[in-house]
Parts: sequence; C-alpha cells; structure tokens
Amino acid sequence: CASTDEEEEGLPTGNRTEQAFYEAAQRQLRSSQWELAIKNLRALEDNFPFGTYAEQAQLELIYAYYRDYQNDAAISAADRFIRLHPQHRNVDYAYYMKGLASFTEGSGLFERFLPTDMTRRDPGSARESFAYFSQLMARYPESRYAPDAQKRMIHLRNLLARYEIHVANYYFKRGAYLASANRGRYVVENFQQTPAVPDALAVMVQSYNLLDMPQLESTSLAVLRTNYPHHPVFRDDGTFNYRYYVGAKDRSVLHWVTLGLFEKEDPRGFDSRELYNAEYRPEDAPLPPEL
Amino acid sequence: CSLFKFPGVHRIEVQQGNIVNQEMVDQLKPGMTRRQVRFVLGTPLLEDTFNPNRWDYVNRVRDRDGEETQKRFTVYFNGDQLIATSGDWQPASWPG
Amino acid sequence: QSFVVNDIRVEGLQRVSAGSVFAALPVRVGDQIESLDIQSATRALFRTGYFQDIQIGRENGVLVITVRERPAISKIEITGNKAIKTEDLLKGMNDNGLAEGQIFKRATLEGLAQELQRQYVAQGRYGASVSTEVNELPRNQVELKVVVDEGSVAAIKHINIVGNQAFSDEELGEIFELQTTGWLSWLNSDDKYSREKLTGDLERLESYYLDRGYLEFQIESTQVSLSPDKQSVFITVNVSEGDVYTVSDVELAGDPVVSEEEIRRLLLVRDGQTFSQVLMTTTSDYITKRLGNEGYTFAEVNGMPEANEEDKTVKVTFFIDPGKRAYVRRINFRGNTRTSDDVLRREMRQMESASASSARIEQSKVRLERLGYFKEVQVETTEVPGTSDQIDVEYTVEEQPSGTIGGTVGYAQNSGIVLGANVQENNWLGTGKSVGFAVNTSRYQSVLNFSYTDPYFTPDGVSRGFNVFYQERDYSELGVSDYNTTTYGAGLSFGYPISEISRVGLNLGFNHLELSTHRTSVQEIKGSPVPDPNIDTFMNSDDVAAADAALKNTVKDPDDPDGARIPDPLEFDFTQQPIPPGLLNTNPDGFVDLYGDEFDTFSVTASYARSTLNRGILATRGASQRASIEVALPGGDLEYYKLIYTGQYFRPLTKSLTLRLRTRLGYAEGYGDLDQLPFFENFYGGGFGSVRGFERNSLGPRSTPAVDYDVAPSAWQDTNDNGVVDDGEVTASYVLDEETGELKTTQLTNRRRPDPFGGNILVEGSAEVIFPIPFVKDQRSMQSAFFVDAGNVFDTNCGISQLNCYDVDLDHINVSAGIGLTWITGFGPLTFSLAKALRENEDDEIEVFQFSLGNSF
Amino acid sequence: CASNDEKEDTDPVELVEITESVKLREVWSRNIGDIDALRYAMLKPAIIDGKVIAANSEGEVFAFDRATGKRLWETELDQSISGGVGVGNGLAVVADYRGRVVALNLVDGSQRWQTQLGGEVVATPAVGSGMVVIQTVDGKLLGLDANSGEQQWRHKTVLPVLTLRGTSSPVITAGVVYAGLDNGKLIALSASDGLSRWEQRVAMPQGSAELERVVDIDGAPVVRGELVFAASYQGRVVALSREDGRGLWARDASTYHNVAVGAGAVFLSGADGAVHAYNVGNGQIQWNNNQLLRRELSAPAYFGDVVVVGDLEGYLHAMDPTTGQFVGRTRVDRDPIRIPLLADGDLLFALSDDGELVALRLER
Repeated sequence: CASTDEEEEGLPTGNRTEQAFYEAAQRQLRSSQWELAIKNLRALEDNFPFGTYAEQAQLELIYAYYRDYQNDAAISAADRFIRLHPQHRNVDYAYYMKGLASFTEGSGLFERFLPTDMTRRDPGSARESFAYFSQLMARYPESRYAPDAQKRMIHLRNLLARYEIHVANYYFKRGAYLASANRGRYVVENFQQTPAVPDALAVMVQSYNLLDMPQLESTSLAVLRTNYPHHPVFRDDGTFNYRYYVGAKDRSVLHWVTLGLFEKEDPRGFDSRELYNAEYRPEDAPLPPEL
Repeated sequence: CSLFKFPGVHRIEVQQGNIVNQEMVDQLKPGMTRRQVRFVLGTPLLEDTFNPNRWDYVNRVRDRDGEETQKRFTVYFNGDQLIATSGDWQPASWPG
Repeated sequence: QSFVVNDIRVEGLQRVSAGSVFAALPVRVGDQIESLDIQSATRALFRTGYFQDIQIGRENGVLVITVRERPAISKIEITGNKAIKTEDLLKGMNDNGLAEGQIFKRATLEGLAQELQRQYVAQGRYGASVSTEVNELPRNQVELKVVVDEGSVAAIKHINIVGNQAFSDEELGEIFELQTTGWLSWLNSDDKYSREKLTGDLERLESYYLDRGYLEFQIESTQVSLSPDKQSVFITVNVSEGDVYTVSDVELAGDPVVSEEEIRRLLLVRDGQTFSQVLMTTTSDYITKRLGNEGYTFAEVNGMPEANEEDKTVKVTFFIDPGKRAYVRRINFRGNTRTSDDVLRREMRQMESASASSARIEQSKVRLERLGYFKEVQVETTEVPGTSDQIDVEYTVEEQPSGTIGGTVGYAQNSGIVLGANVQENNWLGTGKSVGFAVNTSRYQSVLNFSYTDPYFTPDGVSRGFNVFYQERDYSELGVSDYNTTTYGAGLSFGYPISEISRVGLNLGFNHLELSTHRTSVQEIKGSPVPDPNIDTFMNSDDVAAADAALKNTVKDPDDPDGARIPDPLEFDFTQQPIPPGLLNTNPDGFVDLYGDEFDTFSVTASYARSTLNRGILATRGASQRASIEVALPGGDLEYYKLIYTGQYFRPLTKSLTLRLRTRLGYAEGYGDLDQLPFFENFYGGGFGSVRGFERNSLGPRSTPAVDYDVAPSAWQDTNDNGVVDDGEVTASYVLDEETGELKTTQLTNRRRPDPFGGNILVEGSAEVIFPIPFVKDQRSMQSAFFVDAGNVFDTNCGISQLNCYDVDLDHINVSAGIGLTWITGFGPLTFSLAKALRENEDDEIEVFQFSLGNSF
Repeated sequence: CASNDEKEDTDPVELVEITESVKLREVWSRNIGDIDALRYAMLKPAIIDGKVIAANSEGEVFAFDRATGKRLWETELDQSISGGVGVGNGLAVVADYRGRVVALNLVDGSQRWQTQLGGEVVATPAVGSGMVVIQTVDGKLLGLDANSGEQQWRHKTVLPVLTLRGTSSPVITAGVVYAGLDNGKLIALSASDGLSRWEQRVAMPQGSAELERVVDIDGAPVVRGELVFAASYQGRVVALSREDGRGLWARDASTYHNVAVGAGAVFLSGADGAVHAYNVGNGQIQWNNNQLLRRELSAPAYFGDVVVVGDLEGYLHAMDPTTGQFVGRTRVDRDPIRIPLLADGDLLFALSDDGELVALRLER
C-alpha cells in the first residue's frame, strides 16, 4: 500500500512545510506546468487549511485550472473561495475568473481552427459568462478587473443581439413575420446600444410591412430613420427599400437560363455588421494579485 | 422562389399569432383593465415597443398550398382602461 | 474593573493562523474592555470551532489569549467496504466536515457510522456492521479508522402470494422484479431484497389486477421477514381480489374543444367491456395529446371510475379541462456549438409567436434526430413567467461526428504506393451541407471525385447537389476480370419532400467511359481465342509429339543451294491440313467486340424514398425504403435501365432487443440496340451491406478466363545449321483434338478461381436481432447484432462457359449467419463482423472475419 | 493489506471433549420424507394416546406406535404442509403456505374437515377446548370449531415492517389461548370467542435501525401451573401470571425458540448458541454454557433429569440441569436438528431437517 512515486512527482522534497509547497507551486505557475501547480496548491490547502498561504493558494488554484482549460473546475474553485472568504480583499478576482472561465469563445478546438461565426451557435455559454461578469460589476464596480469585464460584457451583448437577428432573418425566409418582428423587438427592448439595434429596427419595419400594419411600421421607421439614417436599407433618396431583405435584385443570366435552378436565392436578411460592429480582441487572463 | 415549380413539394403550414373568435370579443366591455382583457383574449403576441397603448391580436395562416389568410383585431387603451377596438370583429354589446 | 488593551498576544497556536484569530476577535488594541467583553471574546473564539479550550488573561495591559486547538484529522482509513465505494464514503464524510485537515468532531463520526449502517440495511445487507476507531497522534492530530464488515446481501428465498384465485402464482410472479434466487441471480442480482423494489412490485401487482377489471383489489398485508442468520428474506403478500367489474357506460365532462364525436373515436374504454385501468389512462393520454395538437398544451384529462357494488359495474367519466390555449413565444437551442442555428431551426414544424402544438413540437424533435448530426435530442417546454398561456420551447442536443475522414499513405504489395485522402462530412462546418471529396492514387487506380449537396436549396427543403468525378482503374490488379477503364463525368441532383416522411429525387448525369482490354481480358469482355492471321493449317494432336522429335534430326535440303537444313522428309511426313471454315472462332462475342470500347451516356435517375426511422444513424425503430430507376437515355452510346429497391424495418422485440429486417433488390437490362447490360454496370454482392461472410463483391457469375489456340511448330529452317531455328522461319499450325473435333486451347491466366463478373439481377436480404452490448454504458454510438444474411447475384443471359451463373433460382441463394458490431467514431463508422457461411455455391470465396471503416452495415 | 485474523469468530465453535455419565440410547427411528427447512416450515411431531403423529412437507401424515415406532396409519394430502401437527379432540391438524387447513381423525388418519384461511401458516395449530387456533405469518389468530372447521373468531394485530421468519405456535390451556406475537407481545384470548383477556409486552424495540427493532416471539409460550413463560428475540425472557399477565420476573435474553421448564429452572437456548438457566421463581441466572456458540441450537427440552438441545450437525447434547455441565452427547443424524424436541415420559423424540424421526431413552 505504499504510495507510488509518480504521485510524489512535483511535490517539494524534504520536509513538507507550507512554505515548500507554496514555492513549488509558484515555480510551476511561472513555467505554466498547470497540473503540477494544481497538485501542489491542493496539497497546500489540504494540509494547512488555515495557514498563511491558504487563501492565496485558493486564488492561484482558480487561475491554474483556467489556464489548464478545466473551466468547470475553475468556476467551482472560485465559488468555494467566495463562500469561504466573502469579505476577502481580492474576492473580486474570483468573480472575474468565473466570468472568464465561461467565456469559452475561441477556446474550443473546433472554433480555433475552422472559421465559425459564433453569433450563429449556442448562445448558452455567452449568457452564463455575461451573468457572472455582471455579478462582478454589481458588487465591485471599482475592481481592477472591471474595465476588462465591461469590454467583454459589451462583446457578449453584441453577440447575443446578433444571434437574435440571425433568427429573425430565418423567419423572414420561412414567412413567419410575427416571429421575426418579435425577435427584432426583443433586441430593441433588451439590447440597447448594441450594433444589432439598427438591423432590429429594420426587421421590425419590414415585418410590420409584410403584416400590413402601417401604424406600427411607421413608428418603427421613424425611429430607424432618425437614429440610423445611413442604414443600407435606405435608398439614396431616403426611402425604405422593401426588397432589400430579399437580396440580389439583378439576377444573373444563368439564373434565368437554368429556370432558377442554379443560383441559390436565399434572402439576404439584415446584416449590417461591417457598418456598426466595434471590433473586439480578447486579452489574456491576468495572474492573481499578490497578497 | 425559383421560377421552376417542383410539382407537389410538401410545404408546411405556417401559423402566426393569437386565435380570437367572436365569443371572446363579445365579452369585452369598455373600461376593462389590461389584466381583464388579457384574461379574455389571452396574452397578445404583438405588443409593439413604440405603441404601448394598443394590443394587436393578429392571426395569419399560410396553408400548404401557399394561400395566406390574415385576421386582425386591435384593442386600444388609455392608461389601464380599454377605450376602443378595431379590426375584423366587433364586440356585440359595445355601446353606441 | 476595566482596562485599556495596549497589546494582544495569542499563545498555543499550532496550525491556525494568528490572522484568523484576530479576525474573529471582537476586541481591538486600544479598546477599553472589562470582564463582560472578555466573555463575549471567548464565546466568539469558540464559535470559530478551531479551539477546544480558550483562556483569556491580563498581564499589565496586555491581553493574553492561550488556546488549545482541537485536533485536526491527519488521516482517514476505511477498510472492508466493497458495495459502497471509498470515494463515496469520503465524499459523504467530507460533506459533514470530516476530511483530512478538518477539525475532528466525535459526534459527527458516530452519526456517520450509523448513517452508513442504515445505507447497508437499505441495500439489504442486514448482516453488515460498522465500527470506528480514533487514535491520537503527535502535533495534536488524530487518525480515523472506519472498519466495515459488509456481510452479504440477504437473498430472497420465498415470495408467497396468498389469496389469489384468478391468476396463478407463476403468472403473478413474473410481474415481480424481485425473484427468488435463480441460476441467473449472480448476474442480475434480482434476488437481492430492497424496499423500493418491493414497493414497485406491489404497485405493479395492483395495476395488473386493476387492468383486468378487479376494481376492488386490495393488498391486505405484506410481511417481510428475515432468517436468524440474516442471509435469507421471506416475503408474504396477502391479497383479496374482489370481483371483476364491467363498464356500464362512458361519459365526457368539461369542454372537449374538438367535436365530441372526434373524442369518442379515441375512447378505448367501451360499454360492456371489462374495466381496465390501463385502457382508461391511455385514453386520457390520447385525449390530452389531441387537445395538445389543437394548441391546448396545458390540457388535463383524467378518467374517474364510479363503482356500483350491486351489479359489479362501473361508470367511467372523463373530465376534460382544456386550460387556456397556449402559444410558443421563443424556441431556443442548447448544445449546438458546431451546428449553426438555422440548420436546427429549419427542421422546426412549430413556429415562434404561434399557437403551440405538442404534436409539432414532438415531430420537430424527431426531425432533429433524423438528421444524424446529434447523439441525443431532448425537448423541454417551460412557462413564460408572468403569463398563463405562453411557453418557451428549448431543444438540447448533443452533437456527434457526422461523417468520415480518412487518409491513406502506404504501400501494398499488389497496388504499389498508395496515396489518398477522403472526407465525407454530412454537416460541413455546421452548415448542414454535405461535402465529400476523395483523392487517391495507387498503381491500379487513381480517383478524384467531389460531391456537394445542400439539403435546403429552398426553405421548404428542396435539395440540390452536384458531383464531378475522374477515375482511372486497372481491374486486373484488383482481381476482377482484367481490363482497365478511364471514366469521368458529372451529375446534378434534386430532391424534395412530398410529405413529412417521404421524398422524391431526380438526378441527371453524364458519363464518359473508355475501356481498354488486354490479351488476358475475360471472354465476356473480349472474345477469345483470337485466331492468328499467319496460321492457316492445323495438325492432329497425336502427331505433335512425333513432329517435335522429327524436327530435332535435320538433313540438308537437297534443292537449297546454300544447304539449309530441313526436317528429314522421310520421317516428317505429317500433313498440315488447311482449316475448314467454322473451326476457327472468327466472330468473338465479347462486349467490346460487339459494342466497342468508348461510351458517352446521359442518364436520368428518378427515386422515391420514405423513412420513419427514429434516428439518422443507428436507428432502432421505424422503417425506411427507397426505390429508384436509372435510365441511360437513347442517343447515348449505351442504352440500359436499372431498377433498385432497398428497404429496412425495425421492430422492438423486448425492452432491450430489436428485430431489423433489410433487403436490397436490383434488376438491370439493356434495351434498344443493346441486348445485354454493360458488364461495368453489373450488380455485385458479398461483404458488408450485402451478404457478410463472403468476400466483398465475389458472389454470383464468374467470368471465363481468356484462352488462346495451342500452337505446335510444323516446319522450320535452320539455314546456318547451328541447331537454332532461324528467326521468323518457323511455320506453326493449330492442334486439333480428335475426340472433341475442336482446336485445342489453353487458359492464359493461372488464377485458381475465375474472377467474379457480377450479374444483372441482385437479390439480398438479412434479418438481425440487435442487442445491447454488455458492460458498455454509452450505447448511443454503438450497435451490435446477431444476423442471418442471404442473397446472390444472378444473370438472365449467362455465357455458356460462365461458372456459378444462374438465372434467378432460390436454391442457389447464399446464406450466412454471425455477429456484427458498428461503432461510430470520429473517423466514421467502424464495423466488424464474424460470419459462418451456411449455404454457398462451389466457387464462392468465404471470409469469416471482415472489418471496414466508412460504411455501416 | 487488512489481516483476516478475526475471520473465525463467525464459524460454529468446535465441540469440547466430555466424559459421558449418561447415555441417550436410540430406541427406534423412521425417515418420514422431506422437511422444507429452507423456508423454515414448522413440522413439530405430537404425541397423544400412545401414538406419535408426524408430517412432512410433501403432505404426508404418519402415525407411529410411541413405544415401537410401528407405523399405524399414513395419509397423503394433495397439498404441502408447512405448519403442524396440532393434536386434540381426536384430531390431528396441519396447515400449509396458502392457508389451507386439514383435520384428520387420530384413530385412522381419515380426513374430518378442510378449510381455507387467508394467510401463510408456519406454526403448529393449537387444539383444545373444542377449538383449533392457528396463527398466520401476518399476525392473525383464527379460532375454528374443532368439529366442523368453521371459523368462529379472528384476532388481528398490526406487525412491524421487518420481523424474524417464523411464528409462535399458540397454546390452549383451560379454555385460554396464549400466543406470542412478532411485535414482542404475549396475548391471552378466551378460546371460545377470541376476546382478549390480557396483553403483556415481553420486549421493547430499541435502536434506530429496522434490524435493531426486531423483537419477535417465535417460540411457543410454556404454561406451568399458574405461570406462563415466554422469550423474545433481542428482548427478554419473562414469567407472567397466567390469570392476569402480571409480570413475576424478566431477564434480558435473545432467542427464537421456546423455553423449557424443569428442575426449578427455566432453560433457554440463545440465538448466539449460549444456553442459559434461570431460577423459575425469581429469574436469577443459575448457569450459562458457552461451549456451543454459533451451533444454531434447537429449543431445549427437560427430559428425565437432564436438559437436552440439538444443533446444526445433528448432535443432541445432554447437560446437568443444576450446573449446565455436559453429561452426555449422541449424534442422531448428519442434518441439523431445528424442530423443537419432544420429551414424553421415558422417551425423547427428535425430528431432523432430513426427516429422520428418532425416539431415545435415557440410560445411566
């Protein structure tokens, strides 16, 4: 029943003082040996639950899990820290890391290598990450992580809003105009100041027009025209082009020849991202603060 | 869609909006609160952001052959009070 | 007497940090405190739970706190537990604060030991005992030892139902999950007593009676007793059956929404029928579903029986409460990290902002499953807060690999260096489009093809795809009938749904084929033997030997000036007779001879497919069939038509076993000026997806190997008398076999068995029993089955010399039986099969073990 | 790495050498067929009018001459037997798992009557005062008229969720039925109408686990003079006044057999294999014999002037009633002796789980 050596690997040699564990962990963190660092930090916590390094070790454990792509473990480690040390000076770091761990965009193998438009995929993790970041902003508005959290929240909100527009575009194709109107309305009511709002208004105008509800159409058109006069849906003379969403007007000759069998005539829907979308570049995760 | 029609393509029926009938509409009385109207007609699927004082009960069906039929019934409020209706049904006992 | 604290000192700390003591202490340096504050400080420190004993004293202005820490647990050891795993025990202890490094509290340990004992008893381990041991260690630590003796699980020796007349003990025994120890009990441990199982069994017993009219059925008492040695359990159930009730009449109450007449059609409960609870509940479900389809997803229907004791009849009333008509506000998808949203949304039959229909919601789930992109699809409807008639629908999917990716770099001894890459992805980049391209070169073939299909060319699901291919193949290497082909072509395909479950398809294809034959090409392709133009005589076979000998001793040719040597005329008096007409095979009837070797064809294929399978890949329920007719249009070089029908049908046999029947039939024929099917369009059979246990594509008619006329030297000249025949001077002649009256021929290829040639009729079928693979938890990407395959390839116009070639004839059907396994991997379906041939024809090649990556059987 | 030294304390203890001062001599033995020991059937033989009546599980009932073992008659019933043999009123009464009861005439084994109860029977029916009283596994006591078999009364008790296999066989004395129950109580009913005369708790369930709260009385009560003795599992052995059930004395004990009374003492074979003797008057412990631990002892019998118990290897151990020392040992069969022994005058009768019925005599 002796413990095998590979279990020992990475643990400090000589007597296992608190100091020894912590230093070993620091070395491994710096040389991004995440697994070994995790092993040391957990050993430190188990043997010296109330030692001087206990709290710092728990913070660094969150960071190590995150860098090791163990997002769920990072989130639960952060939750544990928040539960154990609610008043701790650096508890805002734990909230921030929870947001970061669920901000999975671009981390999956598939998304990194193949060009995928995240705004068309499962919005679930984006919502979760947004909720964690907003917890941080609510509790610690002046935390040092607030600015980056703020930037990430804006990006997530844009992503969620754009997802709604994609769905609205599908419902145009399907002929379900009430569904597209409501998706547009959802953006206008829940995602103000996102670049998707101009498209949302255009969706509402187009839907009400197809439902021939002139009064509703006119109010939305007025809001669109005053706020976003340069939206591509407007012709040069400022009138709303109701065929805009259908897409390519001038069919190619091939289209007529092959009786429309050749070209795919998917309606283009509304996607003015080039015009209104602030480019966002995520930064790397920061190291936990020194005590 | 494409000019060449494939014979007998199976299309699905696309239904949109609330289903309203005369019996419901007849229960409307002027002055009713929004909660009462909602109880009678159901939650409206079209509450426009920029027109808070009107609820539109639209029922639109495009059947399998592409035939589109649409019915509409709108209720107007002043604050929390029902003041008028318009559309394809008239509340029978509506005064005047 | 209060005093000012000008310093605080803490003594006796071993493992707790001074910081946490100060944090818990209500007193700060510089406070004015008296004895009351000291007591509250002590209480505060006790509440931290770290300390056994706390003394707070005063040394001229310095507050001295001496503490004795509670022992911390340094090691926990659990021995003797098997049924409940150590991790679960440790986790249980951890949750109540008993973990290494935590403070040791004896009460929690005792409580835990009892809880463990209760868990064992709940598992029927009455004989189990749990004892705990705590021993002190230096540095105020303790070591916990938990010794468990699990004993064995009490086995049920006796289940006795008393008071049942209507049904026998055996019949009732079968509905029980609990059984007395039988010979299979070691595997399924059905003889292990547990209270939950017994309650479940009693409920089943009750509904068994209620489903058969015994409305008054009562379980009077149940007695569970244990043998003194705690190893055996005895269960006695006393029942009173009461009488059988018949239905007197059926009423509907409440608002049926749809016409009462339509609801009545759903009723399974009818007057005069013996009352049955299951029929009543199933009827309620049917009505609820029907209302759900009308948009009343909150409908509630339940049947109420009212018994009339005198005449033993019961009146059943169905109370229908439609609730409010429900509407779907939003439809959300979870789990599709790869597949794009519109690929899922376009399968939806339920719209947003529309009346909810439980049938459409369910049907949308089935359509998602049929895509084959998802391992599992779950649907959940949740009420929208603040409304009583709006719901959100959420589909959670779990994606799975939906294609095959393969690459081959290698060297095979008969095909030389093999380079190749092929991808067939049905959900390309999550867009729902299927893309396939394959490039591979080896000595015997080089292939390039690209295919692309968009299933939603129009929103209603009209699909459009096209493919282009170029292929050079030398069949002789492949062991099939010695010829090579070079083909290229392209195709355009359309398909659209004509109902929820059936689609029609139309493909237009152009194909250019060039054939080149060898001398060794089989006779069906290139007629042989081919007469040699400069041989016009033959000799009898029995003269050959003598002729050969005679030619050895030569003489000078008297009338040749430079003295060429010629066979001694005296001995060499064989007569080479001229060849009479009809003896030589002057009009070879191989395919190439008749129709040439270059063909351009335009073909149109119409197909009809109908599928009610429950899943795209590894289906377990429903049926699917596909019929297609391909016609090579007149005007092209080849005119033929091909009819193909494939069908499969699933039927669950038991909870875990499913029957799968599969068949594939093919008939093809030339028409117009083509009176036989071009051989390269022949059907082949054998191997995966066909008749397993036989080599791939090896069933049915064989080809006749190429032959050549025997030739024997009949005269020669050796002008320079060096014993070697002058070049070009040999005159040869054919050899006649007297008995057959035919010219002798020899086979050119030396292969033992003639190569398979295929035929124009294919008959194939298989019956399988699909069973869950033991010891594997995630069954969703695996399927194993016992199978019996049968089938063969036939031909309507067999060549006289073709072996194994019959017109359709049932007693030439090959049959094999065995076991197969399919496993969906990231690289595509991996299939194994082990089969034994039961009936075969004499030339078939058996292959007991077969393995393939890429097509599931 | 756990050591397994403490393994042996679950096997039956080895028998010690003894000096025999008395001999249990076999007079005759007969094999009466299969006994369903697996399901703890209670097929205790009975002695009446010079005859020994015994039954096996396949439904055969035999009568042998008490002294010679000569078979007098044999009856085959078309049902199994799981509870027997109650004798009295010229009848021999048996019952089975499905609650079917059959009464045979003692004189020739012919069937007097048959009836169907609503419960499983694994106890011996009691016959007396013109009544047949039977206790079923779920705690119901049923009083049938001895002549006709019609049910006259029924007494129901609610039993705990978990009990010990086996039911206490009721005893009828002077018109009163005494029966031990699986809830640890002893009740006295009047035989004719089943009305309750008194009820006394023999053992109190303790502990939180279901198993710790099992306090069945599975052995038959023993009536001697004005007293009635009963003992429960994981509970107590008590002496109560027959008249009103008032407790004379009570001692902690655990057994699932009946006790034996003789030589001024109450003998009890414990569930753990120890044999105890208590003073009949005040319950003082007189001696304990721990040399038969875990040998699954049968109920004790006071025979001649010795106390006899059977064990799982078919041995009969005779002990001195005053000291508890072994005075004799004889092996009757390879199979266990589970069914209670029967002392009758100069003969002792034992029935092994393999159906071997043996009559023995005591020789000095």
